[in-house]
Amino acid sequence: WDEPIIFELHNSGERGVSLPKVECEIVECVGDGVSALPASLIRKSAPELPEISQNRVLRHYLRLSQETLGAAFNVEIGQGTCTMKYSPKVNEEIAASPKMTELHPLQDESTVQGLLEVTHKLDLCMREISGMDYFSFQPGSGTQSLFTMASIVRAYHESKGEGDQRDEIITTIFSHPSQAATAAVKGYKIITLYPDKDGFPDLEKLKEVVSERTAGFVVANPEDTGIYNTRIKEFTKVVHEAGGVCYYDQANANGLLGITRAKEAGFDMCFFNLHKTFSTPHACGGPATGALGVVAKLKQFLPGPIVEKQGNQYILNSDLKHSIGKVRSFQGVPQMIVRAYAWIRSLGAEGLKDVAEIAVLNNNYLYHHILKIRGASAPYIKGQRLEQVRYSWEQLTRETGVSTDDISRRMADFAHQYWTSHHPYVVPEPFTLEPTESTSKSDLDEYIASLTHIAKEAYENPEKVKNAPYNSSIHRVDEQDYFDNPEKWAITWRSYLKKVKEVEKIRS
Amino acid sequence: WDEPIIFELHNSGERGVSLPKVECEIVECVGDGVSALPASLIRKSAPELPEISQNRVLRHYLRLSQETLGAAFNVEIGQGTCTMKYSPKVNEEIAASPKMTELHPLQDESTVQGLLEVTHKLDLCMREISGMDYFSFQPGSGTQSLFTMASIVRAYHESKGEGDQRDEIITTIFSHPSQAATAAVKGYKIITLYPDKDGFPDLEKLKEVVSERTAGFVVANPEDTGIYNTRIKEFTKVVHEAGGVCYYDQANANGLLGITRAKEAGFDMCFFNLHKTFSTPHACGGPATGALGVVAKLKQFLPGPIVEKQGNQYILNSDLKHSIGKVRSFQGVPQMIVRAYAWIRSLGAEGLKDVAEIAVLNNNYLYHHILKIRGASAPYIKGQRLEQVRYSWEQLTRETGVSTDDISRRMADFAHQYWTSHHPYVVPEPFTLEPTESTSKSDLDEYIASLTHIAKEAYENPEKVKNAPYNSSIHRVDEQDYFDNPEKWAITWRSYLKKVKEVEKIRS
Amino acid sequence: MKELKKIAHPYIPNTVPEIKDQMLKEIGVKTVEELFAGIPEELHYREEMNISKALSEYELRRYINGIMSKNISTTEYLNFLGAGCWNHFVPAICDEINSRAEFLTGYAGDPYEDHGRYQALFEYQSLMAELVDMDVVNVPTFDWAQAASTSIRMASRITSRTDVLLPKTISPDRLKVIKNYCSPYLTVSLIDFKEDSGQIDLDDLKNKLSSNTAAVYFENPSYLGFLETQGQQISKLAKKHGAITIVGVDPSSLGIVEPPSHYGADIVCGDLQPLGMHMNYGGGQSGFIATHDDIKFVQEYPSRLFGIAPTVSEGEYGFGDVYYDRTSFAQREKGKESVGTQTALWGITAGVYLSLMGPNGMYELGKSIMQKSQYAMQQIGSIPNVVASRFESTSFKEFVVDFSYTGKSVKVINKYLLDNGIFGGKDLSEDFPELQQCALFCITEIHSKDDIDHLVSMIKQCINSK
Amino acid sequence: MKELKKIAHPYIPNTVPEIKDQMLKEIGVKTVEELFAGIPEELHYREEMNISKALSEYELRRYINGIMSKNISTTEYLNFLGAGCWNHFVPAICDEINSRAEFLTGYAGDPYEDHGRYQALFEYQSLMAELVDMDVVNVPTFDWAQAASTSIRMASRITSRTDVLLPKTISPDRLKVIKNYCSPYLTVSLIDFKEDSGQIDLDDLKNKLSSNTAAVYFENPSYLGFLETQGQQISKLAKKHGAITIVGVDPSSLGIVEPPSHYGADIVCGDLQPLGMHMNYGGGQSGFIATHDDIKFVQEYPSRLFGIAPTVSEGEYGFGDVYYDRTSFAQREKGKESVGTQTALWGITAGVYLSLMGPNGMYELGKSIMQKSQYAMQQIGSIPNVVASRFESTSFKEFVVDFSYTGKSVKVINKYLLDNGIFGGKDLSEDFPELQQCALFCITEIHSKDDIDHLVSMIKQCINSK
Repeated sequence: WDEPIIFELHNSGERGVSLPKVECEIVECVGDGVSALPASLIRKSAPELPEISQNRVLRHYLRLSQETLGAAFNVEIGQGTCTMKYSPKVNEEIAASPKMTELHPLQDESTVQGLLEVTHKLDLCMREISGMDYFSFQPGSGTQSLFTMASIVRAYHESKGEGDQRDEIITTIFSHPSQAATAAVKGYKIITLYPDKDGFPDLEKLKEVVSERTAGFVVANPEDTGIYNTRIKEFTKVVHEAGGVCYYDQANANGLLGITRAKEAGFDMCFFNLHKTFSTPHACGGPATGALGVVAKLKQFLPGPIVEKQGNQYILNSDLKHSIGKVRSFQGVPQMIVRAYAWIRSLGAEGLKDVAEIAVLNNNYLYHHILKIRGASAPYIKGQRLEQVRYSWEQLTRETGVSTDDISRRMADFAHQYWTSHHPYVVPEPFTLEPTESTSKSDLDEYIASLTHIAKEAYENPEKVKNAPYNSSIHRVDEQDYFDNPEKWAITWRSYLKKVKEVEKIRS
Repeated sequence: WDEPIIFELHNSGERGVSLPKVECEIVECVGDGVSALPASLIRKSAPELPEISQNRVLRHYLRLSQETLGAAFNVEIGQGTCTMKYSPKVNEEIAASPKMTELHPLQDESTVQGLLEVTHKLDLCMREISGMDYFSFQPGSGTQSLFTMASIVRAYHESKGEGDQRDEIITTIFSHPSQAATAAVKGYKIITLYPDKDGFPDLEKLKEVVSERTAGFVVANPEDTGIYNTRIKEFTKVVHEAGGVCYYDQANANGLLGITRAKEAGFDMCFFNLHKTFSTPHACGGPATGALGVVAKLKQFLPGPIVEKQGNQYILNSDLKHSIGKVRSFQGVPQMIVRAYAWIRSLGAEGLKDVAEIAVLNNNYLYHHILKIRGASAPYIKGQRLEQVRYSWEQLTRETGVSTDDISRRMADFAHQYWTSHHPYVVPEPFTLEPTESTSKSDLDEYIASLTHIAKEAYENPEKVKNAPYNSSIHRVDEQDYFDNPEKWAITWRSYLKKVKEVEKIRS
Repeated sequence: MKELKKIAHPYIPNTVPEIKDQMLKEIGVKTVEELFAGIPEELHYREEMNISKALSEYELRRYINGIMSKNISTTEYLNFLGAGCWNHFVPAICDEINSRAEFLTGYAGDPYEDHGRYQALFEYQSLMAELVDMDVVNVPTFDWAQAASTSIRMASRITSRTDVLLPKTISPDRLKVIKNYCSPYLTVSLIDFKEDSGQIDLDDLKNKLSSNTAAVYFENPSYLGFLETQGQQISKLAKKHGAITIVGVDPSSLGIVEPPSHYGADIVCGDLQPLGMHMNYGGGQSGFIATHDDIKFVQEYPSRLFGIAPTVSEGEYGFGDVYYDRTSFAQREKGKESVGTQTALWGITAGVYLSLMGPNGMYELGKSIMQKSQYAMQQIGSIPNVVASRFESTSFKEFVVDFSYTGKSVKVINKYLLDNGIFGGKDLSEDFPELQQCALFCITEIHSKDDIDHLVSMIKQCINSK
Repeated sequence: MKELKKIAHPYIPNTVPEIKDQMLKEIGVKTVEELFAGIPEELHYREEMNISKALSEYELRRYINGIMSKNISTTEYLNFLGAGCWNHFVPAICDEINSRAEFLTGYAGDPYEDHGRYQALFEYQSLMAELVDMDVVNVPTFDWAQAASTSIRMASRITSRTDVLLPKTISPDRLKVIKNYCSPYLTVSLIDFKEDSGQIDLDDLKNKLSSNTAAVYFENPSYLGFLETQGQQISKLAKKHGAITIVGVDPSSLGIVEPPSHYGADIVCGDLQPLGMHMNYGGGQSGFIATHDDIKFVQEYPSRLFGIAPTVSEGEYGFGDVYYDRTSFAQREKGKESVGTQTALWGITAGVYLSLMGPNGMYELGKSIMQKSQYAMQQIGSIPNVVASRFESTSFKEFVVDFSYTGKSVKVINKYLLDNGIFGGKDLSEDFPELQQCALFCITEIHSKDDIDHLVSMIKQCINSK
């Protein structure tokens, strides 16, 4: 499609949808309503929204949808760390019921017993999976979960009178950037551990940095490299001995279900992304839910309310003595709770373990084959990867000049997602692949074939790769500074009309 | 997408969906169930269906969906006679409710009062629109409606003892082929009237052919040329005087709503396609509904049951003395009744008239502009077109060698539907365009621009048009006799594997 | 801010007055009225139709949902009705695919615009072909009744004969459709069944077969639920008389039951509704027809048949209409019967269903239905004075329960069940005089043991109540 | 036919034993267990998780729908609750688009794979920008509370100050989020309101403003429903002290009410939920932030901001991240706050909503809400001893009803309403000690006159009952 910007579809007088009428009797009683407003607050000029008929609006967005390569459409391996798995349609159907969508968050508890029951049941499942004692589903994402945990760390130390003294949080470079960022928002100084030569976080370095200033230690395990820190229990022990709280970013939990748990590794808190490990759809980037679990001693610090069972009734318990308050309005994103619970129930304990095992098997199969591609490597220890791997094209770039960004654009031609990694590129020319349990062997083979083909191209005809894409919805974006020059960036259409068109006019 | 045939996705052992379990207690009671079958009836070899995981099945069909150019995605003008209009999403939402989808057709009447009420209310609306006295919604399409009407014609004459004597039905060449075909199925000899030089059915010819053998006269008006037979009342009068029944194919009713009615034109029966004029979605070709209306004297001939109101209750009335029996199982396709009623209520009497007026305005605007394209013409009378026009590329083909089929393939490159017409091509190199009320002026201009562009190409570079398509999902189908040679046609994958692959093997 | 100008209806963009005027001007016409000049004044409808004012989207939804909420659906009540429309499990993917805007609003585009539609329907034909083990399957027709009717007319054309034999146990609904479709030129006669077993009476069949018999049609399982075990004999008898054997089949049985092609059927037909279609008060029906790849048969299909062919690009497939010249689209009254909009979306959906199920799913489905329905028969049959099943033959999915010894009519029992949230079996008393106070119960894979036990206990309660 | 072999789980293709074995073999590993060798034995969980056996799709649907059916939704009861989550009309197109598999399962693809997602979000930004009449809008954050929190931190970074002033009438829920997000380094103080009007007490504001005030934040309409008319004065006062003015706004008001940028707001934030999102028990919330196109502001956004640029093909547009180096993705703890999955799908949906509504729809929406809520206030206020609204100021959509003179508590009244199928207004007694026995009622465009009249008569009944 060569679909215009929505504003270009404007036809004065057209209308996309009609609204319920206002009965004549009401108009007779109160008049036009608008003139009741204070004159200074009456809007003088209408917002310049486009006027478009319903059919055309629908056509526009349907076409844009087709230009979006959702996980349902491709062999979704390339967005490593994101755990792109199959989001079952039956769960969508269940979540689309008015019994879910048409609930107001302040309805009397007696009228939402079904939803509260599902929430509580999901809590019980999460406890089994993690070993934690209580869960809150209020956080709206992994990042917000990390922020919530940092908040709890602070509240915890404050409750012990050590709030000011403990002002450092330790993390690792191969953990998600949000770990560091959210702790910093909470006022913490960040200490980042770099890996040893095998890619493991360095226990000796940890011992060097812990002190009476240590508030907490946050880490993913496995990290974004897919390497599981075998000495994790020693890490948590060292931190605990220094008086710190250990909290666990379980964004990378897909290879661990039923295999190993946060509790036994010594963590005080952990969270899971329901939209990763528990299959709720990614929705172009939310809404989503982080399931945040804590050990018993931290329950009173949770954001409230939490759902509990009291006799045969489910209640919202807001009576949490040290609660950090709230991190998201109302009860978070409950429709994801329903989806995640449905997913768990469609697998059972055995199925969950299958998830972990197959995810790890798929990843190791992929790893095995990617390493055979000329120019590709996986830095750090050989093997020992769980559910994902951060690879490098360092050699290929050196030998051909083709970068990981070039390959990313070329992969679009093959209708594959391909993600490099978070900045900074600690691994040079990185790419991060995570096949979940949802991909079949044929899917993996297809993805491997595409990468192999492109690597071959890079050696034989590097320009071909560098000038990609060829088959995408659009051609290559003009290489200028449209995104970093304040004079030229345009974050809205109105801004574009003002700036860019103005510039063009002057030029021509 | 270059999506394989579904059988090629087979991986032995995979499975797309699981079924409800059979409880142990049941198994204990009855065993495996299968061995209760007579041995001769137990299937010996499993059907060779593919085994595919759910994610992959979904991906397959989602991709195929994207390779289908539905009316929601293009400026849907090119499938003339089909009245491709906007099917409002809210109607889909209403029809998808379990209160519709999960009803069994034999439920007690008391438990389907809502649906029966909607059916009756739609009947009342249809009566207003047509002037007829009773409606049945049993037929599953326009064609089945025509068949039903032919059946009623026969039953009617039989009831008067003239069943054998009256064995001819008269129709016109610009009416839909189904008119002739269904009457023939009902055993009638078909007499086809050809138009006069202006494209009107010829009243004199009609007078020549009516006789005591005339059972009925069936016609569309306007016909597929978009020309309205101004003397229609004289036609029906002539037929009535000969003792025949006049029935009206209102597939082309979109320009007539609130403008003129079947009753006043002298018809005894008519039908509307709910999937054309009344906006229910075409669904790749059904399920659909024909709304069949009759004058009072024909009520007893309708297929039963019909819905009637009795006091405050809605009932299914099967007590129709001369009923032809049934034409479709149960009550037809009730979910289309709900959609059509919703559509009517979203427009009201005034909106329905707007539909007709704008559909005709749009068509005349298009007509005006198409006639300006070099090589295009609209045979027969100048002007006087209602909601569609059958055009001709006769001149263009003569001057450039480019045929209407070539243009059809080239239009695919511009993501436009383009339909020629039913065979036989009475109009040479025909194409039939019908913009409904759903297209905006900009949409019309876009379609006109595409056709203008291609006509220009035909004169400047005819090979370009002849070798189209270039941007379609697939390339041009190999020009052989795969579809007409019994040795080579393959109507199923198994047949393809046997035949075509065998042939290829021999050849190579 | 100034008052609103008149705005267009959301569904009709060009009701914008300025655009309307502009268009009229461009085509040189003064008013829209002028465009209707071809309609004689006496035919102009000058009254206002008695149809209420337009409702906005929200009002519409609330209004119609309000009416529809008076219905009680089978998700609310326990349903044991079948009789041609069955309460099966519908995978969510089926709904996802058939509600995709592309398929929902597609129609009759060419292979280049609608490649996906062609492929999906070709795949449906191919999947169904495996299930019935035959090489040709059509793009679906309206329903089983139509499929049977057309099969019969195909047989009549092939044999140039006009008599057809049908079993007396056929669905009355279906029979009505067939009779009307066959009249006036085909003669339909019914074959007796054996009282104890319901099986076709072969003696009666022999008596009725003649040199003018175009086809023998029977069903497996029959409308009354039992399996016809004499398929082979019937088809042999038919063949002996030069008649064609047509078998109507419930495809949900074909994971475990032999397909009719294995016992001599020349034409197989039936309903796709069990394969992924919601019941929709009967709106989910969809008919299929299958034959061998024999030109004598293929040329008699009125339906569209999609075929596969290579494209000019190596390894790529395209699709098209096989032998289009048969059809009424091409030939009008000279074509084979007629073709038009039928139920293509249900064909696509059935393809999705079969792809999800695979051979193992279809096997499990059949097995589960057998187990659950046998259990139900056993339990219902153990209620004093209730006979289940009325026939000695093995049943699949449906079976006849005879209440005539209970002293209570089916009507009374069903009313009692209804009051207790159960849709009881279809009352056969009216349609089958020989089956007074019998009801046809349907058990599928969706019924749990609890559901069945609940039904049984309610029947007991009813019978024991006075 | 032989018995079934073990089959794979539909969601996990490679549970097929043969394939599993083949893969293990290919990578040279004997068992899957070996792949977990990196996990120390003591950490291996050897117990069985207490999670029930897998349910099939049909069982799952029936089981969970069974539990969820215990909920009573606002389509069943009449709802007058608002308080931050509002019962508006959701056009069917909004659901159609946000449930499209492409958008539903899209995530973080690049501009070439996900062109449509980028364009849809860029268009959302652009449409929202018109509504607030500002040039920069972010990809949505979690909710209004988060948007306000981030706006405040942006202001703090811009001004290098740490005090913020909030109105005492702020939503308690929102306040909790803001307080936690601002602690420990930002100081939050509340400004008094005038008892009769609810308006901000300008004297108190003046007293509290200082050279360390980073921002003054207020809401329009306020949490308690009335409009703040002193916007211009407040922003002037803030500016005088070098503080930034932040205004939280309900976008459903902006068709008729001046956008905050017109009375001096530097940052505007609020919730998108009214623009096409179902309430979802609070799961439909989505926060937006808007500013002028001033690099001082733009560089402080933590969010992604999509920009437009030409492609190498004439006339074609592409999209990308503006000033990506701000973000925590690029900078970790050095970035601006943090970014991650938030509520992008609701941003796309709000874009669809605004495209459907256009300026006239937004005007009508505002007008209709004003008319209906004024009517409701009039009718409720005419009940003896009931005061509506508690405040003298003009309200939009929500208003405070004071029951304290009726002798009945809000709790009792709401219980009565609940028993009669009505969700009454939010009880303010606990959160606002100065508003004992007051409740916040919400009226939107979906309420008909009948709905309102029914509410009024039920309140009357309750009050008259003993």
